[in-house]
Amino acid sequence: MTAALVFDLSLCLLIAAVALAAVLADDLFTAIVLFIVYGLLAAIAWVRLDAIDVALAEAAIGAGLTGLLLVGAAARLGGRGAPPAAGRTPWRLLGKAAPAALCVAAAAALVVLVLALPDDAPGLRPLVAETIAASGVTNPVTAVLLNFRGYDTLLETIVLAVALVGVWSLTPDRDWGSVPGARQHARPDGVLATFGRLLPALGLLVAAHLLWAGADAPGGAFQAGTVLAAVWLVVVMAGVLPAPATADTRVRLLLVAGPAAFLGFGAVGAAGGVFLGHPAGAAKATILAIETALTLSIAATLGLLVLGVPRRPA
Amino acid sequence: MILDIATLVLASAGVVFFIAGTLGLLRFPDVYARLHALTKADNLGLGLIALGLVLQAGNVWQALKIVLVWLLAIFAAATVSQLIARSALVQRSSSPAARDS
Amino acid sequence: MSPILYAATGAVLVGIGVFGLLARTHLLRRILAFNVIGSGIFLAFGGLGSRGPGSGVDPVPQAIVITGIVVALAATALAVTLVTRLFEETGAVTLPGEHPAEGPDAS
Amino acid sequence: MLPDLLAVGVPWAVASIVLPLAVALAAIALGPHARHLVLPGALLGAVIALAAAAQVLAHGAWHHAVGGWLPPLGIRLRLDGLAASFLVATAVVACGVAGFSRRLFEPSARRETRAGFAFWPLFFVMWAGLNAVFLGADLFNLYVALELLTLTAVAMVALDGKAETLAAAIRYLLFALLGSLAYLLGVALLYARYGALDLGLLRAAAVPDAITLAAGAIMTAGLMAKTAIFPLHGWLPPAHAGAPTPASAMLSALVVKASFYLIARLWFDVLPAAATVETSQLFGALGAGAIVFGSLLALRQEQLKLVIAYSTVAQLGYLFLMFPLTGSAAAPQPWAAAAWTGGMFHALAHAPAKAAMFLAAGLMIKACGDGRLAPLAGIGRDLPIACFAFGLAAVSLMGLPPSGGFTAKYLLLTAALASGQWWWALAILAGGLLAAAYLFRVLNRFLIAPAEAAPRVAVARRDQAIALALAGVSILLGLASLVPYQLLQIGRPAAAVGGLS
Repeated sequence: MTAALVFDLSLCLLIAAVALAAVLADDLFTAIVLFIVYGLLAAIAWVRLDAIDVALAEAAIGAGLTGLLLVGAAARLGGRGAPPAAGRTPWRLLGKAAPAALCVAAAAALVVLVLALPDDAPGLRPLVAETIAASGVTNPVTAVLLNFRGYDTLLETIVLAVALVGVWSLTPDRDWGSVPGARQHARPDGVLATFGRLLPALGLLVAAHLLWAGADAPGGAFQAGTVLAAVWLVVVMAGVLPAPATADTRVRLLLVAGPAAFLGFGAVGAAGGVFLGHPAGAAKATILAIETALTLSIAATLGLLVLGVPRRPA
Repeated sequence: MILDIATLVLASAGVVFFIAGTLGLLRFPDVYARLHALTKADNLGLGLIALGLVLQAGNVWQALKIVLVWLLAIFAAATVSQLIARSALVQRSSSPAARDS
Repeated sequence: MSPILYAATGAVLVGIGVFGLLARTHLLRRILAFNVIGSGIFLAFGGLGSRGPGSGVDPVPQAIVITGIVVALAATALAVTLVTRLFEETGAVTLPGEHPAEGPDAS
Repeated sequence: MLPDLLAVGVPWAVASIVLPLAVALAAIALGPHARHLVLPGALLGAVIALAAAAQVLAHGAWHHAVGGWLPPLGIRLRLDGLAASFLVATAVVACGVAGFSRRLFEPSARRETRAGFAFWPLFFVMWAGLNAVFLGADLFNLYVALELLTLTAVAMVALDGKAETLAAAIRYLLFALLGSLAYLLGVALLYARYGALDLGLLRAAAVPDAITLAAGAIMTAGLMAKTAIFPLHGWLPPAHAGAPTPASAMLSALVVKASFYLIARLWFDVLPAAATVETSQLFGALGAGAIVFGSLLALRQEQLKLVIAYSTVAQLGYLFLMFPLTGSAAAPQPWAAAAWTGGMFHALAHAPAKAAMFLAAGLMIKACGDGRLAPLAGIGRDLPIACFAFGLAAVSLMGLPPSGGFTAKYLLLTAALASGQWWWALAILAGGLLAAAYLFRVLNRFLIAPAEAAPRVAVARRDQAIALALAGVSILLGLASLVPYQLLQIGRPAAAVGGLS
């Protein structure tokens, strides 16, 4: 057994154990914290699989933003979901034994299926390597996301936008048009406010770097957008910037700018004969232009998704 | 080779600090003592690991990035621990039965 | 060997998540379980995509997983908002007709 | 000029996805001003769908490699007769719903309202998502398109913001997400096995080994949960009945068909070799179970919209009868194509009929201020047009001539008798009788004289006329079934003739 294999094996066991603990934990808040830990461990697994782009996305979105959403919701629910006061009754144990047996069997069957697959994957790695020169970028993941399978990414940005519409549609009618998120109590001269004033410069730098680097190295619009969203959330929480009113036209335009640019680009291509076709020789420019617009919209959408339903007067 | 050994020593020392900090988190009686253990140990631990990694950096940019990550982490940790301490203080003063044990 | 290990872990995570979905009735816990299932499928996808000799990973599963992570976040955001609104309107954290298995405190 | 516009180079299929997305984005950005875009957008969408169908009739099936990248690297769109007919059915229902909803979600006093803002982006993205499902030929792209439908549909169910609809929306979301994840797991397994996501490439490569069968089974189970086929139908009635009326129409008429469409594509286009007589009979059994249980439950409902929602559960059952009725290569049967066409025809004819029924029901409930059946007594006098629309739609759902429902059930019945599978013929006939029972129970209530004259809120004639027009389309589909019949045959999968496996 090599050291690498020992590490992989321990990591896999740890991931499964933390996931199980997150599912079984009695206390809701504990469960969510365990879930975030689980997401970070999964990000390490992606690093081990040499998928740095995915590791970034998993850590920032899968663990970070998803965890933030769950923590926020748990806080709104107050103490609901506290640990059980009563002991375990036989009925409840039986009620859980049956699904447990079912899931163990299903997981075992899946593992057998996975292990039964032939050792060399018939994947698209060689084909992507062959074609990447024509894609305009050298990071294969960006080439797939923005060029080869750009149609997926277009629909994905629409998924994000429509999720925000769905979240906003759940606003109580009296609060429509108001400002999302909880009232912040940061003191203007406090540590958090200082942090909120210092972070944007650094955050913008990191996001711009991720966006630019995404053409040739791990990174890209989604990772950069998530960093921007996180920075913006800290700034709002620190009270440096107010949360925007959901009816603000500038906010609305920012939300649709990225998907609209992508869609418009696709439509222009369709008029020329190829839906979402990049112009020969200029693919890098079009990819970076679309990614820049997408980054801004993704950041706005993710940030507002976390802030949730508008509840405060504008 | 010497660099590798230095990295190994620094990173191991960092891990020791992390373990100490985590033990403090689990064992210490109240929020403030836990925070004390956590921030002191973890910041130093992270610093040692970052230092060890800087030695392995291929060029100045990579080294700078590692230092930047370290600075951001310290910065965030300081802010968050201040917030936790404050909210613990607020909770204690509002409810005489300390809830943070 | 390692990629297959991670793929198998993904399969196990799917099982764990499905258990959480079946055994837990608190809606936030179910949403959490969904995310465990989802990331298990992603890990299986990625692990299976990096099988075989040669260096580097198949970028297509990677791109697909990134898309999947974002879609999962969108669904989670909507789900979490629905659950908090249900709680605000009714005080319930489970679906009507389902007994909270979390004990009387969470009823 | 017309032949030019129908030329193969004009990407009508692409337009059918781009246009609704563009309108949806504009609706987010413009807020209350977007209402001027709604009707032109919907009508343009209908023109595009008709042009796409005409293009298929004139030039045959059309494929488009998005971004210029051929599979396996890129994603392909496929416009064949089946896709084109679903595009048209979607456009017809969507136009009706858009016209119906325009005044419903009008901003009050030029101020944006919550539902008025949210409905139109959800509606147009749902339309685009449906078209993307019908045109998609890439398994993962279809996953993203399905999630577009899930999110818009769930948000629409909860649009009223009432506690019951919130619970119904959450139940729906749980089923739909679990279904999507199961589908995605199957996609991952198929990619790991074959290294491709394109339906055509997979079909060429697929062999019936354990992993392929498992992937197919997991995907089918997930899609069945989203289609609400018996016994996974529990989420549908509260969601479809609790949703605002236009949303009920879109969900019951179209959204559940999208996941059925993928089940059919999966088995007929991708994995016919993996199907066995047992799986086909199992599908048929689920379908027959849906017909019987859905109808019996519809018969027992006291809420009008719940009757219609349970009727959807029952009508979805017919779609699954097409799997056993196409037979198999081992036991070929001459009427296999009739079974496939009949199943698809049923999905198409059910769409406008069910939409008409929900819209008419919504108007009656609005007029009467009560969703229960009892207070609706005698509503036929107050809303004659809506009642007539309901009745016409009922004719199609019962499968009476000359409706589209009749054509569909006739084709299925012929296939059942020709292949000697009389038990499915029994299910079809029983379903027709049961549908007559639960629908006449409702219609009878509409037409009896009320004990005392109940106060009614006035509803616009135009809205009743929209319901009537949609019901008329479902009848027309039976009177003029030749063109849709021909359209369906273009690019028809070989398995629809030769049988599964």
